Amino acid sequence: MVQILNLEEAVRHIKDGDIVLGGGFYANGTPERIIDEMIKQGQKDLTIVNNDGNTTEKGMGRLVAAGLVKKCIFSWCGRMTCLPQMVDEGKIELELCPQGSLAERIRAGGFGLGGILTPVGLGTMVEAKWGERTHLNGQDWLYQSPIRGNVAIIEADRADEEGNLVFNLTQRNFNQIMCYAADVVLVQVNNPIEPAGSIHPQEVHVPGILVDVMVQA
Amino acid sequence: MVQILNLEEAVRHIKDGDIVLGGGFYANGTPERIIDEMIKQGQKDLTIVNNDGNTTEKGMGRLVAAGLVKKCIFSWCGRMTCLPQMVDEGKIELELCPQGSLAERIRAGGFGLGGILTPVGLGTMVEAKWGERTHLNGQDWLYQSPIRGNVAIIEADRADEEGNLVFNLTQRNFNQIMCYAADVVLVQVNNPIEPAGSIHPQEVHVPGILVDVMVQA
Amino acid sequence: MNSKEFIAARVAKEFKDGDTVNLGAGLPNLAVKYLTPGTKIYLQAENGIVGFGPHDPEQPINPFCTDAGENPITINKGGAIVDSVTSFGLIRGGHLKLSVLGAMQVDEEGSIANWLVPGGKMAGMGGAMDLVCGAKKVIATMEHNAKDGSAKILKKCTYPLTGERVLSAIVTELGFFEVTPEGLVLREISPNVTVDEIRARTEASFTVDENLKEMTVN
Amino acid sequence: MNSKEFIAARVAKEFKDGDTVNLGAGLPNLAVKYLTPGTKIYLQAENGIVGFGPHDPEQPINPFCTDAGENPITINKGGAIVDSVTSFGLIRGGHLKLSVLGAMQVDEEGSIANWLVPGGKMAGMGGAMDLVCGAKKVIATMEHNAKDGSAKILKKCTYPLTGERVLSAIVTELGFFEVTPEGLVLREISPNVTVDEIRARTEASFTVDENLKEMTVN
Repeated sequence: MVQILNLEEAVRHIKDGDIVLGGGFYANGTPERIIDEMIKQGQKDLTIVNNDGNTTEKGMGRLVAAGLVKKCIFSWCGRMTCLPQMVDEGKIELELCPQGSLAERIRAGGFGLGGILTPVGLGTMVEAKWGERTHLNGQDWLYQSPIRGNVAIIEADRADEEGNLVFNLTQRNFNQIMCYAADVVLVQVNNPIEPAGSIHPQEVHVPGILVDVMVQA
Repeated sequence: MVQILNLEEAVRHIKDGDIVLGGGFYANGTPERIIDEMIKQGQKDLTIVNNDGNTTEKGMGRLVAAGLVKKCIFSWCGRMTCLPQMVDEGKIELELCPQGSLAERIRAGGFGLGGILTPVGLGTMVEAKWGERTHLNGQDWLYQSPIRGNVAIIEADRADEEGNLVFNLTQRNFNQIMCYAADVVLVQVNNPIEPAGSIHPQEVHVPGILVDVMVQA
Repeated sequence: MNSKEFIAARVAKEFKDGDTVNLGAGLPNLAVKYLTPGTKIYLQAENGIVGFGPHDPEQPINPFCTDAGENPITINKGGAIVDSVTSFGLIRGGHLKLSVLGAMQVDEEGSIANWLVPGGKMAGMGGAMDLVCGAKKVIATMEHNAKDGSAKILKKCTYPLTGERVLSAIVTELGFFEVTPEGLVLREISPNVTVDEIRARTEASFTVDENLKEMTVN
Repeated sequence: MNSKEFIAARVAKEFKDGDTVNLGAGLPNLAVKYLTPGTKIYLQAENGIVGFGPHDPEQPINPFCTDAGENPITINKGGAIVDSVTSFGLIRGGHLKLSVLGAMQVDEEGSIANWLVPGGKMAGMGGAMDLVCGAKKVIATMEHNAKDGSAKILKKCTYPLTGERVLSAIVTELGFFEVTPEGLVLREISPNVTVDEIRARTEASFTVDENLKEMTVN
């Protein structure tokens, strides 16, 4: 059942060395208040999984700038100007994954599947470095492994007391699927948490049973 | 772009020998008006993919009773009392698939993936007859191939002129995912088709670009 | 309380506050009746519901609001609807605390057979194979012996399997068995039955918990 | 009209009424400006939108309503939002009629490289590898030659690939090439350029359509 905690207590669920799935596409949908508090508490040696890291001033990239991250799994990180040099110097590990495959791998982790079989990335560096060519059903596919997190940090627009979430338009992006793929799901809720029953059951984007901790932003 | 047709014109999109994905869980969510017209038009040698077939009086099972089906892919068919004997007599082929794997295989077909890797069915008849054990990422998984249809027949509660669909509670079941996995998607809409803009973009269950033909039920 | 009700009532003691639970048709479904007052569980159904209860007879029936047995239901305040793909993502992905199923046979390796009698009609497995893979805890429930008295807890299932090495526990009217990596362990025994009697009515080997408790219900 | 605008305007002629289209940042995005009046297309964006247009400056900006470049947008009446997983299901699953991308190199096998210069910064492929797999038609757009005059339509790409044998067509300011199983075919040629001139500026082999047309824009 979902707990409503203050920011400090909520972020205490994150531990050194955790794999942290971070929702958001650039700044849109990234739980900035949770990231503020992570930097304050300073959990380190994190692996972060995010679409793009955004920048070192806003978004998951702030955790990299703060020296808390040992590995990033991103589809793109062109705005994180500091990252390529850090990777070259061996200070941080970077795994790149095509955006749709990244989403699908997180889903596989959350849906109890053994990974994905996709045409995307065949014959590219993704096959060479992070995938495995398999032949099934008469065709070649790129196998990529599932991704799960110890923690997911999520931003939502609305939530009810049961933890049901609704996102505001494109805020949804990776936030929805990441709620399935982590042991602990921490959600920053941008609007006042509503009583159970205020969200119609067929308009729920994430069922509340997936949410562990909510923080009122 | 979606067309709004009368029932007869709509069902003319189905051809002899087609693979037909049928939405619904028992009677709930099954497009009965489309099935009525299929029986009238009599397209034959169909392969039907459905959760359960329901009965020979209501649901996809009516197509079997009408002699129009050469193969069924179901997760369960305990209400179709005529089926086991027809299978024994070689009049019809029956492929059984665990319910979640069936949904996931249809999704793989619609999402451009090479199939599924699941723990479900390992060591069972599903592995022996309809799957393939694979070893990936240090673990055994059951590989099952994607499923696609020539046509999907779908029931929806609401639709707008752009083909966006909303389902009524558990009517959603297999209807949502089947819209991704067929060359032609035929939808029976139970309420009057609404102008574009009447369904909020974040409450759409199926984006209209997936829908080809709507019939006003 | 007959055997089935007794088994169901014992299963209900496994429900902890906040658990998400899928209950198979028949015996497992009876367990809801014995839920400890003050304990709230979220019932999940294969056709895509999280958080429902029985239909309120004072309300009209909505034919589009049914459970996996096509019974009319009431969605709880704070309940949610998902599609079939997501419903099984919840089931297979470890998001259910507990799945309770009826069984025809189970064995000492934790395998279960509950979908097909050899030579019987091929009616399909429905969601049963999915349900035994993924829930944090999978409990098989059944009467201890078949109507002809033969054992149903076997060394190895002889019927086509639903799942291989998937069970956490087996509950019959005679006792509560935990499935451990070392085999079956009898943790609780019913009143008025002896371990020797259970051994006589069970083909599988099992050890007896040194703190064997009486199986009681609320 | 400069080269980029000319290329974009030619791409726009590929848009048919009702098409769902994903346009990459930069040059591909310019094509919207040249949409034939009366033709309606559905723009799709990787972050989960179907059916949008540019932000209406008279409306307030919603920071939760942005495209894949984080630009504020307007969702059309009848538009829909999906999550990232579903967005790429649409892309990879053949639900887009057309994906238009910028390219650094393309080759006569229909491969494309557009995400990494050897020795350059590893900024990632974003959604580009997904976009080149799955859309019914994939068009690469670019200026015909690099700034130093070197060829960008090669026998074989030398930069790390985005996708292998994925392109349907290549559009530059000099011409429109279709990628066929037999190799590149020049279908249209720009005014004021000759086939010989194109050959001189192209490393890849190509054949010339016997009904070669002039490349014109609306």
